[in-house]
Amino acid sequence: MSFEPRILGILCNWCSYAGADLAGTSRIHYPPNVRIIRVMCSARVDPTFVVKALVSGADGVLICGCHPGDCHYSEGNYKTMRRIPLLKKVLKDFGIEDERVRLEWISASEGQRFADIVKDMTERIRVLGPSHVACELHADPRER
Amino acid sequence: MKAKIGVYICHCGSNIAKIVDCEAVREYISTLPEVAIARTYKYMCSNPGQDLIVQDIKEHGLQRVVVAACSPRMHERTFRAALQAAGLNPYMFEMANIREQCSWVHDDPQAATEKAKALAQAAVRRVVHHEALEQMTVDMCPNTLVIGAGIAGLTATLELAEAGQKVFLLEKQDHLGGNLARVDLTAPYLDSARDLLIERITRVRSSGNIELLLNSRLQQLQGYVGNFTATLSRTGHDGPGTGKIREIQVGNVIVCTGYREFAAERVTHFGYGKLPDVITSFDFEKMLQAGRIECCDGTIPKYAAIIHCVGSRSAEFHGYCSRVCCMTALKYVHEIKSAVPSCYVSDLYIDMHAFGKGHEDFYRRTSEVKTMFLMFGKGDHPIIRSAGPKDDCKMLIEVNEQLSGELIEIPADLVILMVGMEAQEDAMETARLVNISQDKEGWFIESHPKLDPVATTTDGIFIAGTCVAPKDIPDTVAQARAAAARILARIAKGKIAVDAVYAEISDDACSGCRICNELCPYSAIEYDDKKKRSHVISAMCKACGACVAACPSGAIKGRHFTDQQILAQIEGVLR
Amino acid sequence: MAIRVNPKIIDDLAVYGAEDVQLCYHCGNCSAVCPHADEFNVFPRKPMRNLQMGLEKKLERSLEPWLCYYCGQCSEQCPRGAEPGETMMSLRRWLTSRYDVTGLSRLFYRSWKAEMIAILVLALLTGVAFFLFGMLRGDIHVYSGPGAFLPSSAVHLFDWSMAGVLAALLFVNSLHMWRLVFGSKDGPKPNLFMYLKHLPQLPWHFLTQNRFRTCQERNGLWLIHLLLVASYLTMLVLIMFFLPTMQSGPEIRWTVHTFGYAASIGLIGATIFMLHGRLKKTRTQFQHSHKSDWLFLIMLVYVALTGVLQHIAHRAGFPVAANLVYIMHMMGVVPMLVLEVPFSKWSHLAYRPLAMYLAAVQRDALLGRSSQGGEILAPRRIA
Amino acid sequence: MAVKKLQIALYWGAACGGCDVAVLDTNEFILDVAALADIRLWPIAVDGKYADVEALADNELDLTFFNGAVRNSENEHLAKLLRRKSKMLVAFGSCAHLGGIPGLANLTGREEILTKNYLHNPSIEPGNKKIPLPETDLNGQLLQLPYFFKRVYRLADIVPVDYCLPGCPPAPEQVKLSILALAGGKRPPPGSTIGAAERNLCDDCQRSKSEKKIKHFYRPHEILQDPDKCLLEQGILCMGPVTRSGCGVRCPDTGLGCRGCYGPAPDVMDQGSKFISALGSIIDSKDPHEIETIIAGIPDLTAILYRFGLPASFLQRSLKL
Repeated sequence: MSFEPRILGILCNWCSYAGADLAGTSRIHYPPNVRIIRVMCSARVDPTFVVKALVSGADGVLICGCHPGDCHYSEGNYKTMRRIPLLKKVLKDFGIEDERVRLEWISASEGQRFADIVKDMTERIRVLGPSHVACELHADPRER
Repeated sequence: MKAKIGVYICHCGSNIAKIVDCEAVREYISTLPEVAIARTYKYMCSNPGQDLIVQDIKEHGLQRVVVAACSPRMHERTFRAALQAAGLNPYMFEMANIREQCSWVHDDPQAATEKAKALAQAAVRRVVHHEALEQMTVDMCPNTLVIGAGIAGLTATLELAEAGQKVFLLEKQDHLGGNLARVDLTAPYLDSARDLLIERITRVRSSGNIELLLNSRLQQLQGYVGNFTATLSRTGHDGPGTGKIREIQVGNVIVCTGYREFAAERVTHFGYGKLPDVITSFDFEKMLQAGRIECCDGTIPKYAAIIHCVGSRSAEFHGYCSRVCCMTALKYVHEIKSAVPSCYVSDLYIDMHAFGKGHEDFYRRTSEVKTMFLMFGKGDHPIIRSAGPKDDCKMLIEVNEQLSGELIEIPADLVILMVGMEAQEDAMETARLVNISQDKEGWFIESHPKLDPVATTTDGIFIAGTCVAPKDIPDTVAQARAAAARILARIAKGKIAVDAVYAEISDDACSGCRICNELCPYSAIEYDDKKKRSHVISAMCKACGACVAACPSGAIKGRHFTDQQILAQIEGVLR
Repeated sequence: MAIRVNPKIIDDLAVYGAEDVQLCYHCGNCSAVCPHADEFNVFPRKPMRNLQMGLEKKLERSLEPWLCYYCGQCSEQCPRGAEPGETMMSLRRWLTSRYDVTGLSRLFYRSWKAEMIAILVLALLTGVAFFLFGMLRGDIHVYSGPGAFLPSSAVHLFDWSMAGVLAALLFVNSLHMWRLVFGSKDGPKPNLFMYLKHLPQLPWHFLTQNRFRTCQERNGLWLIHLLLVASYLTMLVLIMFFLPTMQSGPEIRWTVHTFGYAASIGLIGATIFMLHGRLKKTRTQFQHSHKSDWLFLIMLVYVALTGVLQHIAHRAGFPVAANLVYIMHMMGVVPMLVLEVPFSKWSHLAYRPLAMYLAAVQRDALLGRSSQGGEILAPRRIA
Repeated sequence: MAVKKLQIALYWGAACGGCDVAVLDTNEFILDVAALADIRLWPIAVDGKYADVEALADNELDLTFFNGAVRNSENEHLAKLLRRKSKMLVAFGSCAHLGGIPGLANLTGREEILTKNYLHNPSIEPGNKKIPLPETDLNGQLLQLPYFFKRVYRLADIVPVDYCLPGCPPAPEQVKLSILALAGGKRPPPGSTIGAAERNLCDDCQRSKSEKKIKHFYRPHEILQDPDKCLLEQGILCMGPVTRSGCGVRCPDTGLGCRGCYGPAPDVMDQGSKFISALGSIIDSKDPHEIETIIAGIPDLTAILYRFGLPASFLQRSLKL
């Protein structure tokens, strides 16, 4: 059975979560690999959440927010636009592939775009294979 | 002490049950230690569904509830009300979205059921950490500040004043009426703009509840819904008390600052400013108000031409349609034909937008007076050149006419440019003062384009009229009255409930690094110099969580969205 | 080079009957519903557009008005009540006045009083002339044979000379029509082969009005029109070639007169039908009747009736009455032929078949040119 | 018989010896300690042998200060041994508490470290390029060396730790206070961090703090600093806001951004990722390209964020091992 990646989706309530709901109401199908949790704004996403997800067994993390300029709180997504690149620069040093953490802007009317992004990310991570971040994290130091 | 949690998995008829095996999810969830009760039901949002929860809370003393059903954006409020009815704090509740984001979008039942289990478990892990939150109520100052005294401002002010409320009407110019005062007649029934305004202005001047502040501007707006402090300054050049600063207390603000007409000289190929007889619609209104239609040299025009969409629906200026110019142009045809029957009028348009009440008949009546309607392409533009000596007209308009596919030349002694609408030049400043946002064209952004068109995401700030988007007088007046009505509804309630979800800073953790201070778009975070601590004004906080994530000492707690809750949810969903 | 619009044209055309054309806002329903419109001839919308914009040159060169047999479906479809069918009818009248080199047609269409005066004057002249001719040469009491008041040989000669003049006038105007259509320098240039290839279309359309059938299958107006044309042609042949036998002896010469009777019945029946239709406005195309339509039908009925009366009078043995009615008949025939045929509605008997023929030639010319990369006159896809 | 003296032990795992020096830095106070207590093991200063420790009864030691990280099997052995032998085991200094500077080795692989040091090291004569193995036969005798783990662990990863005393090295003042507190009987709740404040450096830092909008990052020597303005506001990366106070703001006072050696504040789980969140919020740009250039302007961001706390972070090590 081919590897089924487990991806955490953190979506902002006003734009991307509404877009994901729209994909639902329009019955746009996409792979079941992304599991979504809701935050009020993408600015609430603390890079610690992403790192915690990776060590908790996530093969990928998808963070979605409103398009720059459309943020419900007017400037929230600009902060995310700076935090995630900073995080990805650090993750690279930890040997974590760049495509495992992804930031996308999705508006409340872009149900199809959300589905496409989920499809694309699932395929890319299926190619990358499972993430080794979580395994032998707490293993006995003695093993060779 | 293990919290007693009730989990309810909804079939939603067949919407969820068709793909997700609800029974399997129920079984899995009941094995979780924190869960006391796990049930499935056909329609959780129905009354019997909600009663199920209320009964369980009362009988089994449930302390927290999870419903795995549709999107929380759909029924979170419904179930919170159910908890409240059962005497449990409404925030002890979490929803798992296993319909829009699971059963409706996946076709593999086995994978969808696994995902539903994970989403339900995540909700359970999260709800364990929920805390009871109380909604704060703040008393409501009944006064209202209306910015802009055009038709929208006047209407809203009168609506409020005649309902017995105090209104401060702020206008930066030295007269009332705004853009409507510069117009002669209005489309499509050709009733005079002056009559519309005179009646309202006299009522405004004579009403005791209205304080009229001409030549005045908003300097600063502080506070939050129900408790705004507005600082006003007089800008009149001469008038007594120029520059005088004044502070007023208001509960709500209506922004109806109107629009600015598009500067026609920006369109070089019309030659506005160079050719004397090429005038804008507002220049023509002045002529109509003076009662004589004539070219610059005083002669009566034999040929008149009207060009639509100047600055609107164009790639290089504004993409939107300014909605009012088509009917205004037809109004001009009627006025020209009635003033100068022998004059041949041609009307160059891209599309004739006759969408409102009585507009199509108005358009037909304009056709009956033998107006020559010429359609030009959206990307294309007519070119105006002065005519040669042998021509019997002053100017020639060359246009690629779409209906006949011919390149034609139109004689014209007088050309009227239907200039579109643009955001006011000080719209950016106004938006920053009252803390609302602008779209890329400069129009103010409403809370919801369809469901909430006059409110904004900043509570207590309402917007009405053309400052939101180009619109005609009926829509403007309707929006003005809508804003006034919403404010009267709030004043009637007397108190205003401030959402229980906001950020708070714990004093013993904050080390005064001030990183959070200017993160807040609503400036809801203040820094106390003496105590060297930052503090959140809970009423102004919109719970976006930007500061919660940014606080390096973890001192800011986002109520209902704490780190602990979210991390638990992450662990739960990745089980 | 940009074409200059002329806002006055639309007022001119009102005289020819196009009142509501300015209401058209170009939804294109009429062209969509018209059975004859195709990618080369987008009508009635294109001609109406040229009319609204006053593109005189384009209107003159267009054959499209002649391709329309006024079935009236377009006027029924028009959401704005712009009467495209009526506009095409008025364009035909305008083109007739345009083709006419003498300018009389323009005068007649513009003021029907002028036309009435011309008809009356001509009628009186013919009456007096024939009367004097008859009085000098023959005996009023003798209708046919030697010493007849109006000997068939003389009338025969007169008929042929009038036919000659008529043919010449029609030929000149048709030539003018051809020059207008193909004369312009940027228009399509058909070669001789194309002219010859489509030549048989000329008599075919003249005799059968076949296109009228395709757009008339609903209410049979084509049959009536065909009957009218057939009757008219038979009468023409009888008068042109068998006048002596027609006029001779009180007894009825069945071999000739049966045709005569059939033709007369056909003429009177069809004309009465048309007159009834226009009076009662039974069909869409009968809603508006221009003065020239009324005049044309009235004179046709008058001539047919006087012809029959004259025949009856002669057969029933009243030669004097026969002769007088004969003069009255001629007072109707001459103005009708001299004025109606070249300058008014009846000229369509020449222009329509010619237009069908020229349209077929034009199509080949355009196809030919487009294959050499020239730009097809078909409507450009609006970007 | 005379009141029993306090039995204490100090040990150093993968360490630099700075923590032991910090104990000496308490100057005369160390003599009082020596008077009060029997130092049963202090490799750097006292001649106690492993055998002596093994001879002790369990929990015979009242207090043990373990500084240095666990890098090889010897450190692990001693950590477990001392845990068994002492009532109170204190992770002394950043290395034991968070993994410290040695912890940065977790960003590279074991083979890479050994080949770099024993094969490509310029100071090795050509003949001697050999990698030491845990067991080697040296002309008939078996020579054993401690096993070199794949990555560095903090003390708490190996054995349960009673208290943590952060700092690299811990301020001598804090060392003195901690010893008195632990020896004195009124002990803080187990598992807590001693010798440090509950709030971050900014609380004690005297520099003026105002609006933080950073367009460009500088290294301390690259700009003329304003002595009394917050370093972060001047574009110098200072981990102060995310690091516990208690060191007396030694680094920021000398114009050097705080390096985070005291570890994160109590409510912060991962010092590095938390500071990314704070840092991302105060970068002053809304344009993706400008953001890219600003971020590229920070050399070796990971090492700055996790200089002392890599093994204590969620990720603990790079996957490139």
